[in-house]
Amino acid sequence: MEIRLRVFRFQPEKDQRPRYDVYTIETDPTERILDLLEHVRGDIDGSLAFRRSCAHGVCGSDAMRINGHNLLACKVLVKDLGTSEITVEPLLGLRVIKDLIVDMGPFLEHYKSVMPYFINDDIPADGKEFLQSPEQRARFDDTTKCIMCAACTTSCPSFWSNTEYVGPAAIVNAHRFIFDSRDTGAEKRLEVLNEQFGVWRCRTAFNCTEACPREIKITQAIAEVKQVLTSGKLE
Amino acid sequence: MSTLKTTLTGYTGYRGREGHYAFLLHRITGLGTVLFLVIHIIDIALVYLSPKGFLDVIALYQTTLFGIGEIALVFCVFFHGINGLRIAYFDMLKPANWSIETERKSTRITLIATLILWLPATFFMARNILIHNYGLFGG
Amino acid sequence: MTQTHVFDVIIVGGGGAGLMAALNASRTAKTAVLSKLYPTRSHTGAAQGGVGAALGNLEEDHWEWHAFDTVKGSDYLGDQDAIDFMCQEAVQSVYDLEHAGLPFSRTPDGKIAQRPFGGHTNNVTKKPVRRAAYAADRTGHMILQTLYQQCIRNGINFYDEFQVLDLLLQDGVTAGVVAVELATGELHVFHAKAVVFATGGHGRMWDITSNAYAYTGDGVAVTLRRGIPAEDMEFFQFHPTGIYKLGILITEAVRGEGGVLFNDKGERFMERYAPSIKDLASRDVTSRAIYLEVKEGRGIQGKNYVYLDIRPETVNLYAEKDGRTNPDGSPYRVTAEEILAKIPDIADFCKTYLGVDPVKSPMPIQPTAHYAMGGIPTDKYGQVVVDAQNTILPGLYAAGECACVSVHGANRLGTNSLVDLIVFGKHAGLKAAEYANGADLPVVHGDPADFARQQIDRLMNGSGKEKAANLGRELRKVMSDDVGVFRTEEGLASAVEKVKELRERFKEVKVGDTSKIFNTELLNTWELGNLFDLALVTAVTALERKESRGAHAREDFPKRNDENWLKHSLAWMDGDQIRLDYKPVVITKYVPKERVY
Amino acid sequence: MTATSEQIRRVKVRPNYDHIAWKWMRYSAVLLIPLVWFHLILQDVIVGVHAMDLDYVAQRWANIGWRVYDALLLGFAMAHGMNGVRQVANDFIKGERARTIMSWALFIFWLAITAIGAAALIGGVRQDFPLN
Repeated sequence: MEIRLRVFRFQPEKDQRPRYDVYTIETDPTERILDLLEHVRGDIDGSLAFRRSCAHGVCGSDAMRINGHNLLACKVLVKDLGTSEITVEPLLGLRVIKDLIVDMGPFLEHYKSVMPYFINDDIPADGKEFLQSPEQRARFDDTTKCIMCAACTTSCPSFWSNTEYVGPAAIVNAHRFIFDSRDTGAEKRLEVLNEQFGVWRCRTAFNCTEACPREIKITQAIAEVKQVLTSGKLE
Repeated sequence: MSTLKTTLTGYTGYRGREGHYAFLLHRITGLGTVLFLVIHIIDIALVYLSPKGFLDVIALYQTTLFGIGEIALVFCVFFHGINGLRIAYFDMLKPANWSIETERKSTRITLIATLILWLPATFFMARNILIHNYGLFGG
Repeated sequence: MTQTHVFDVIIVGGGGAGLMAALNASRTAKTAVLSKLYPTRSHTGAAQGGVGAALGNLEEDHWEWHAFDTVKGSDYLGDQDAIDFMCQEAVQSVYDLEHAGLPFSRTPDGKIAQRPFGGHTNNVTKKPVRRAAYAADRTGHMILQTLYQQCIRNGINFYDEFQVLDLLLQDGVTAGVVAVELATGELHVFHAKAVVFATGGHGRMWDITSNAYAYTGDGVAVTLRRGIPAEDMEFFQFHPTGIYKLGILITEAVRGEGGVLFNDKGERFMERYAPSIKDLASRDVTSRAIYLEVKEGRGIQGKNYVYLDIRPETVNLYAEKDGRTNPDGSPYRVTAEEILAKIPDIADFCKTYLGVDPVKSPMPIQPTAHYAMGGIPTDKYGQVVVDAQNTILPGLYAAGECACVSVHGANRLGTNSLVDLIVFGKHAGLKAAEYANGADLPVVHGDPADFARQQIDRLMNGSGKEKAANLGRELRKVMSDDVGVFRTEEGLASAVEKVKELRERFKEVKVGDTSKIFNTELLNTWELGNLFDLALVTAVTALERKESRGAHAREDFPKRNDENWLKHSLAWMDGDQIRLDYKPVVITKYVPKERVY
Repeated sequence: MTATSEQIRRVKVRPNYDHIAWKWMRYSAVLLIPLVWFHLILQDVIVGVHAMDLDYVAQRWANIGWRVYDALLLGFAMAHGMNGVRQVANDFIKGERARTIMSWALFIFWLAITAIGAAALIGGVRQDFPLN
């Protein structure tokens, strides 16, 4: 089938303002959007810049806006979009460096602010594993899946209007540790998330959950953090 | 202000699902309601501060244009209330029930419930306008 | 302008091995990690099934059994001292990861859960043993995340999106690296006493591959250009179960959980190739079996794929036939829900890319290029050795897939890639820091960025007669056709010539994008150059090795030949010329014998 | 470090203004929904704006119950609404200082409007005005 691929272009060394380039491409409906971009860069215009690595949805490099919503370019096939008009734009809310590449700096700073690492230096005396029941392990399974692609945070209306908001991805990564029965740092993380740019900025628009390529129930995770802050109880 | 541009691009251009539009509508209906509320407090206060002014305002409210505004206000209040309950229910009481399916479904139910309340109200308010402003229905 | 930085230890690569090295080196030395991707996007994150370690959480197991399985899996080409070291250290390393927060799946009594995996056996009964510690089917993701998280906790210096182009050596001693910052296009010189390469594999030279776009063998190519040999490059693993056409990996754990391979006639053909262990035979054996089925016209609908079936009715039927039992002795039975809980990501891949629900219909699969057994030669502490006498190059280390210790020999066992990177990543980091703390910073004579700049200039100023994308396609085709699962003298000889010709034509390539900021075309073209170099070494070493061993299967020499070929190959690159040498395999207690599964 | 037993872990976090505001929005809503809806249905739909005059207001406020009802409306609706405005404004205003100024401005505005409303509720319809 023939598709029209409209790509957001911004070359900082040449362009004053962004433009859209249109490529007409003959392709298979089962091709990934990433394949189309690779084709453009390899065979049509080498200057098109975008990130990608694993090409099957586990590394999180190629999150972008495809036909208006956040997706991984490697996880969406042409036929999934149901149209031959495809528009590809960079993530919203982060500074565009070049074409589809955005500055991930603020995103990573928010991630780091919630202490996204295991805290418990009290290693079991026998040197073996901390014991954890399958139920306790299941409690935070969903939020361990995050690949930090930023699709959630950059789909969030609260983040668009104020990038000081810690954002869904950071809360997801805090959730992963707050609910880990082995971890001892929950209070410190909750302290951060209880601030004015913490969980209370979540307006439950659900864009994050809809955008997550790993199908993490993000809004639910945020609500669970709110619940802990309200009740003071970690189940 | 580039974040303002980003925000408006996102609000209007991002292809979210039900939750995105529920968020926008919640905001718009909330701001609409609070705007009317401020005006309403002042106009009612006129009964004490300036009863003459009160009568002028009431006359203004009775025009068709304000009548339509009133119908919109009723929509705002119903939607904002029901949607607020929906959010509070999941957000405070049952986070575990909050999946993509329940989000989409609950938003649709919210809209339907709003319409169920609003449409009959609209009927009566429109009828009032037609009776009093246009002399219909034997007014 | 070239910026200059000084560190004790530089880690090149932010995957599992690199981060493990960084965590351990940074305890005593000033350490920085250079990564061409954000570290969490490294390919370690794509590893699915598990990390092998004889914890014995579900049944009797011993590290010696793990070591024997690895030796046998390697087709006796693995160095046995290093294998013993790895399998022994694996146990503590897995506990270390758990203490760092890794969310392993759990047994009912709260211990780390373990599952069976190809080639891992109880050495007494010869039955599969539950040795692979796992976190659902995203063990690599969890390892990568956990290590990155701990690096953040420890405040390690990261230079994200820096591509290392060159290694600095001064008078035979490591002096640092030169890298380009992708965001600015500027060159940076990193002076360091010790450098650890952890740059991963090079599977992007094949058409059907499970490897990330980033897997272009940068570390091996950079060191080759600096006169360091590459070891055992003819051995490249083809994983039997990649998604048809896309190559995306379907973990061996699917077969560990009871999945069965079928040909077009509905036969469980692995019964013929590995009568006792069947579908859980090691990867080279299984890949060749699929290839042969397809070759003999028994691919599905005559095409070049077979079915992998994990539908519960199939699993239960064959589990009953095999008499498979649970640890408590009850018969092994599964439900669709249990399967989906154990392989959620695989189910997602199948639905996304194939439109197939794996618990309802079988998955079309074909062998996919997967793992480089060969790479930069090192000893068991990650120290790079540069000749057949194992002479150490001071200050240079390598770990993970880019290194060849060699523990995988001619064929890597499933789960051992993760074992490799946690064990040798750790020890390379420790050794590098130890060395750096006792060494002086070498003074580099001349312009250190000179060679890196030359490489860039050549790509920017070519004639433009050739297009890089076309050459890449031709390379992948010739490698897939002639240097794949099965190899012949004729095919390999023509592949060598073809790759040489492509390398010549590559000199005519010109990068069209003249910008400095995120010039991804320049980066991709440079990476392609690395693949050409490694492809040549692979084809030449494969042509020379006249036997079949592990992943290297010659149709014209179908038998293993221990008399002449029980040795590692070493290849040096000098322009178009590849110089070869060989070094003996370390054999301690496991005497080579025929490999039967 | 066996953690297999299902004990409930408790956490203590300092109270935060935005958390209190978040709870306020929800608790006040529970009260506001019946109050506002009934008020709206009664005044806008059943009675209608065309039946509205000073007499009507005077009659209504002659009943102390209605005055209490309207006082509750005034107090809760305005506070709920003003906090809503603050949250929306917070989304757009950059910098701690600007946000502080905005919060104070809204607070003063809220006080002023509430005071005006309260004055009318207490004072009632001015009787010195010639009704006819």
